[in-house]
Amino acid sequence: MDDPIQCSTESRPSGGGAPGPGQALSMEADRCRSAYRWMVLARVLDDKLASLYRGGKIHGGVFLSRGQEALSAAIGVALQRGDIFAPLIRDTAGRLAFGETVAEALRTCLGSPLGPMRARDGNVHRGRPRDGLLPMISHLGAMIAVVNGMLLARRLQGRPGSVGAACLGDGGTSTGSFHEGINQAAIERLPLVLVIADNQYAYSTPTCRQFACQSLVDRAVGYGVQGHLADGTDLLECMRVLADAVGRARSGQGPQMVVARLLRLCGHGEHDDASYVDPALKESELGRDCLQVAEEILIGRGWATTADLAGWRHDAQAQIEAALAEVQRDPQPDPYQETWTAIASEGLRDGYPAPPA
Amino acid sequence: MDDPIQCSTESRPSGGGAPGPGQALSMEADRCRSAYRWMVLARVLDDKLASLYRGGKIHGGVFLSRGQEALSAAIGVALQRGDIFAPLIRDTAGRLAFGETVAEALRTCLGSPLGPMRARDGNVHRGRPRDGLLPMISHLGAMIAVVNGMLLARRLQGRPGSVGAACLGDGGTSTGSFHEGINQAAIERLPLVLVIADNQYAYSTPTCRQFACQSLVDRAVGYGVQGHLADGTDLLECMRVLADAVGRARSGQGPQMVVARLLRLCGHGEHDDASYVDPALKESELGRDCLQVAEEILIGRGWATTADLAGWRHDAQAQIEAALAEVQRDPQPDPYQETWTAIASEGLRDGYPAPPA
Amino acid sequence: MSVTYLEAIRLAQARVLAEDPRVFIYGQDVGAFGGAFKATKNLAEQFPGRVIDAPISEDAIVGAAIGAAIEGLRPIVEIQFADFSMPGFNQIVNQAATLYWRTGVPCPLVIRLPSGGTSGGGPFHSQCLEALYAHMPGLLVMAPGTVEDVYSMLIEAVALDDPVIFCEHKLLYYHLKADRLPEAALPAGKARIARPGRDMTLVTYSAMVHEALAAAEELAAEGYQIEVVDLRVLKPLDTDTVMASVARTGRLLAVGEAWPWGGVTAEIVARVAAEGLHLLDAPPQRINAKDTPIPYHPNLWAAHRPTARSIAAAARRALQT
Amino acid sequence: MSVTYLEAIRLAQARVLAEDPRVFIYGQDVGAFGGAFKATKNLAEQFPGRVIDAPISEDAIVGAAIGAAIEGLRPIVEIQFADFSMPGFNQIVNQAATLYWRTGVPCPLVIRLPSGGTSGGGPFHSQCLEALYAHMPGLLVMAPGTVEDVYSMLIEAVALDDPVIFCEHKLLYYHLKADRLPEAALPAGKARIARPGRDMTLVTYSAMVHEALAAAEELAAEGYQIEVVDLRVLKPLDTDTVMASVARTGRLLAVGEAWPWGGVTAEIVARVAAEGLHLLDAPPQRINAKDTPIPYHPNLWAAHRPTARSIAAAARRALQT
Ligand SMILES: Cc1ncc(C[n+]2csc(CCOP(=O)(O)OP(=O)(O)O)c2C)c(N)n1
Ligand SMILES: Cc1ncc(C[n+]2csc(CCOP(=O)(O)OP(=O)(O)O)c2C)c(N)n1
Ligand SMILES: [Mg+2]
Ligand SMILES: [Mg+2]
Repeated sequence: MDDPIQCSTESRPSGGGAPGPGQALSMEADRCRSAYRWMVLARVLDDKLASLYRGGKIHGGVFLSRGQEALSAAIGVALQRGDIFAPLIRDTAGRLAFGETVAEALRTCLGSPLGPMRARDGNVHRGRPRDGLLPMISHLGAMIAVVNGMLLARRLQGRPGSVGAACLGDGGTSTGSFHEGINQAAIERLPLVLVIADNQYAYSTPTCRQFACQSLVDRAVGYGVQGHLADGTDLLECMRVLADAVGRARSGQGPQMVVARLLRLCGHGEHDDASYVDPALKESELGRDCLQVAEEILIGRGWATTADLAGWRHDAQAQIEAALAEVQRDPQPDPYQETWTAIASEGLRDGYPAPPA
Repeated sequence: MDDPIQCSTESRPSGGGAPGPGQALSMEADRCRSAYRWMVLARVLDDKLASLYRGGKIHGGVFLSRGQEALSAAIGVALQRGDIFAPLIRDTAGRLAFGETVAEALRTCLGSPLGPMRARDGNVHRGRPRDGLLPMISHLGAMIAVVNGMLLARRLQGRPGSVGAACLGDGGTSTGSFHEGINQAAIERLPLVLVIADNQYAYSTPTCRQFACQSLVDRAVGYGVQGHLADGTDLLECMRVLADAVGRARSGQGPQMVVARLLRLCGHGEHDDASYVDPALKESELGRDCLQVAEEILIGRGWATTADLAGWRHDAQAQIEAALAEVQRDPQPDPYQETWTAIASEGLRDGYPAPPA
Repeated sequence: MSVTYLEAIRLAQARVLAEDPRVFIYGQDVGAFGGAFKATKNLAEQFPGRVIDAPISEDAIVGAAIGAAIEGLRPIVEIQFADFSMPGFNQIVNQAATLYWRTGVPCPLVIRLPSGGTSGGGPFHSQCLEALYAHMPGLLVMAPGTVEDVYSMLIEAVALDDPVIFCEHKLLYYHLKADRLPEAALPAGKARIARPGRDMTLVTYSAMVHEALAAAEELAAEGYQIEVVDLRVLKPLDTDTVMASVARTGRLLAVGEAWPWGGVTAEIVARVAAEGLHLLDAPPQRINAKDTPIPYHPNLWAAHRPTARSIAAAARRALQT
Repeated sequence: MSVTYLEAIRLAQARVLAEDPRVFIYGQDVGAFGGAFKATKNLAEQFPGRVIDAPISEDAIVGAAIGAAIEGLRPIVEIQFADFSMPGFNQIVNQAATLYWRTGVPCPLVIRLPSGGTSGGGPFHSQCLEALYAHMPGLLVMAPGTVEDVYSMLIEAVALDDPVIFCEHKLLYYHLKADRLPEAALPAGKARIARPGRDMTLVTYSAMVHEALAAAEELAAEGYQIEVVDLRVLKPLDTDTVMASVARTGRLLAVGEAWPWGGVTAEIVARVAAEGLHLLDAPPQRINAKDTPIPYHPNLWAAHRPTARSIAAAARRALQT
């Protein structure tokens, strides 16, 4: 979404240093400040999740976005209300920018029955399909065709104009679903933006064991779609490329494939120390922390002061603590309150096993 | 195989006009004559299958190769003994050239228990895995990874040097299996030659509903494999391109993708009148019958006389009639002789249902 | 007028397309060509833009149908042969089947699976995969065995809010005929007594209904009155109707064309044994296809699946215990 | 020394790699990293070139394993979670499972599926898919429930000429321990009496063996002697051992962690009812996971699958009929 304030009051990073008097900021600066604040909110939320995990408060795994906030936020801010977004595991920033609230993220991770997944599904598997925010299933690549179907439906219903973004990792590009999905979008010329975060590893597997092409963007031509490369550590570049890709999709140029190169700056999940990551990569340009890079941009261009940055971070922390305090008062899910049926049609629930006496 | 005589005595087209005295033929001419004879044998065999089908002698479907003999034969003659071949539905010519006998083709189609599939599987689902000739399953794209695994095994076993060819149609390229298979081969740098017969239709579906790229060969770069285009109606070009691709694979240059453009000159199966085929395509260069084109080449270059052609066709007919006469004496499969188990391990066959009393 | 099973499928689709603007059809060759079996013949012409040819991408076909369902449409997916639903299996069982439970958003879509053996079909064009789908939570599984049912159940399937696996039987496509289409229909989820009897209950579905009826006829000549229950819907199973029948007859033979291990017949026998043991005068029995892939040659194929003859033989044995 | 279930898997693989040059391992992150669960830790180092990292391509992973098996190798495929075998399902059930029957060429390969729920695993990291595989002809399905069995059965699986679906249970990985590895083992295909008793037979497998044993213990305090049968192998099913047990006890409760419709429990009850009706003093019963996806939150997860407590409650009800 262009403006975080519009997307959701609950999730809006509140307060923050306004530009000083007489210092009218360009639209670009505004957008960048806004995107950066989503990044900070995501980073602080991720840090909180990591600490909750270490404290044994989260069941199962925790998967963080560290190093991918610039790319992810850029997607979120490039989309508009009414668009469709199918994030993947490292899209905390994009989710928030698209309209997910901190509370729903926390509720899902903590297994609250008041979260969107009602404690039935957890961690990154969260969303609100009716609001265009798709809750990923784990099987990589599987969300792309679902976005296609939503876009196709809108075309059939005579409601064009929206764009669907789907995210994938370098590893996810090896799935048959990726191929079938992007090809389907190309055939139907759907306004799909497929964003591939090439973060050099799929769990422990380096990209050389995942593909043999020079760059994943070389795949675009084989589908007849437009391809775009971005430096995933550079917020401004991510924003420019994503805005361009989303704009092209919206204006009827068909599917767009964006490949951003970056490095995962954390383990695959919080259980993983990522000791397999090549130190040379960490030292390289790819290993830059996109949050720091964004701060340098903001400061360097005079779009924010260090006080602004500190204030925003403080705001993010306050927002997350407030949400956490609220969420921690949520009830636990009660198995006796569950309907224990996966079928919507009332009369058609299978009678076996009979409900416990 | 380079020389039909080597590949299998049974399937060798017998007799045929040798070059006249003093008329030493070049190696190219020899190869072309040989490939052409496989084409004729395939065409005549297909015609026989069609007539058996119309006569109600064949159960289920019959799928013909008409229009694809040049490409298919070119694959068969480019491979060597000990190579691997995973043909698809329109590879009668390549199968024969690779070493399948007319009798095994007929036995499979007629459901003889003496055929390689023992009446359990039929029509194009035939082969001898141990001899490198894979019996396709119907699910398109599924054979590619199997060829990869065979090549990988040979590498692990220290038996390099062989090439594996897998065939696919334009429609088959839309499967996830195609993508996973070619990508896997690229990662492992296997000597795979993937041959795509872009015959403009998948059943009734034109290629514009199957992909949106200019040419399927544009996919090669996205996998980091070498791509080759061929005019599938031109035997000499097919032979040149296939020999080149197979040679590159064999010499360690990794997977090769060959895309040949042509037109299916028959229905999807013999039940289909193909009335949906665009007449303009039939009139175009793509609509040329590769068998006629090959004949023009042979005659035009003085590599064969019309008497040679007639003789070869006659020989093919004789060979097929002889095989058919033999096969028609085969017993019918007897359900009481069947073991009715899909499990090889003797002691581990499931006891239910108990064998009929 | 006489309507075939296949024609009934086509007419049901024409009707839902006409009556419900949310419906569209997606599948390989379903458009101008009218489908491999002609189940969508002329529909693309009659309903422009709503009968869409798909690439050979079963995973993406089902995925897109799910997306369309989320947006409020009612997709009907035609898989060319049930066997080719395997590459789309993941989307069906992990995405479509879990959506409502995970999110509360229903996923109304119908996946038509041309199922079952035909002579010469072979291992990959003959499968009956209903048990795979029924095992996974979140799906409804239908397997109509009559012209009337295939028509009314398909219409009903489209109206339901859940993903429905709709197993049509290819063997019935051209040969099974009815005089007219039904006006009223049994409610979904209700089994049907296809033939009343009092000596034994044959429980079955789809094409096997006709084999079972023929077996019952054969046994009638021997003085046995065999009741035949047509399940119609495999998930949920109408255990009540089965149990009531067994209560009348005291004997059960479950008949399925699918493979034995964990198939419909296992589920039926297990439920009857658990809830109706006291009703049984003899051990409940099952007859299924043999536990191998489906053979190509007609001789083998005919021996692989149950037939009127083998059903009658099994019933005879069970009647004598 | 004490060995965990997971360590036993690693040691079994180390042993077959050492003893059989035909063996290699293929799967995501199995190489230097040692696998998501560390079941292949150090193996890549010990057996250079024979423990191969795969791309996220389950269809091609299984496909390549089949090709390697044709060439005479003995691949072990590690699927990262059983749930992710669905994108490879087609190759497993249509290519691997049919090869021997179609061509006479065996397809010896082992597909390791880390199965079963763990608290917090959720719908896509917890599935028990054994019934799907057992339904399809041409596969052997193993589900060891002890450290000893997981070791000896994995070694045996590699030696067999058929494709084996090897369902390991994640809940047992770290917590289940044994003093030593077995020297001898029950033959494949034989069930095991895990606890003798005379009042009722609990038939189960994998992690549920331990829940069943705990339930039996609980009921022992109430004076019941419960026999627990550990199936070990799900296809083929060792019906003889089950039947002999039911002959002794007269009562059957089949327990499974998978979904109910067409699961192992249905198959067990159906077979016992068909072949051993006269042995039963009470209706045979089943207890399974609930028919929904597997929930994320521990409270819901614990209520979704059978536990010692719910098994004991079900057994108690059945004992009183
Ligand atoms: C089809 C499938 N196979 C395996 C997995 C297990 N898995 C989860 S995340 C992951 C690695 C993903 O790597 P990548 O796509 O590069 O995303 P990243 O984690 O780097 O963001 C794997 C193998 C899965 N989720 N889906
Ligand atoms: C996965 C899968 N889906 C559907 C089918 C049904 N089918 C068999 S052949 C065919 C068309 C194939 O077209 P193409 O790949 O272009 O090969 P061609 O017939 O043109 O040689 C289809 C859809 C199949 N075999 N496999
Ligand atoms: Mg990655
Ligand atoms: Mg084609």
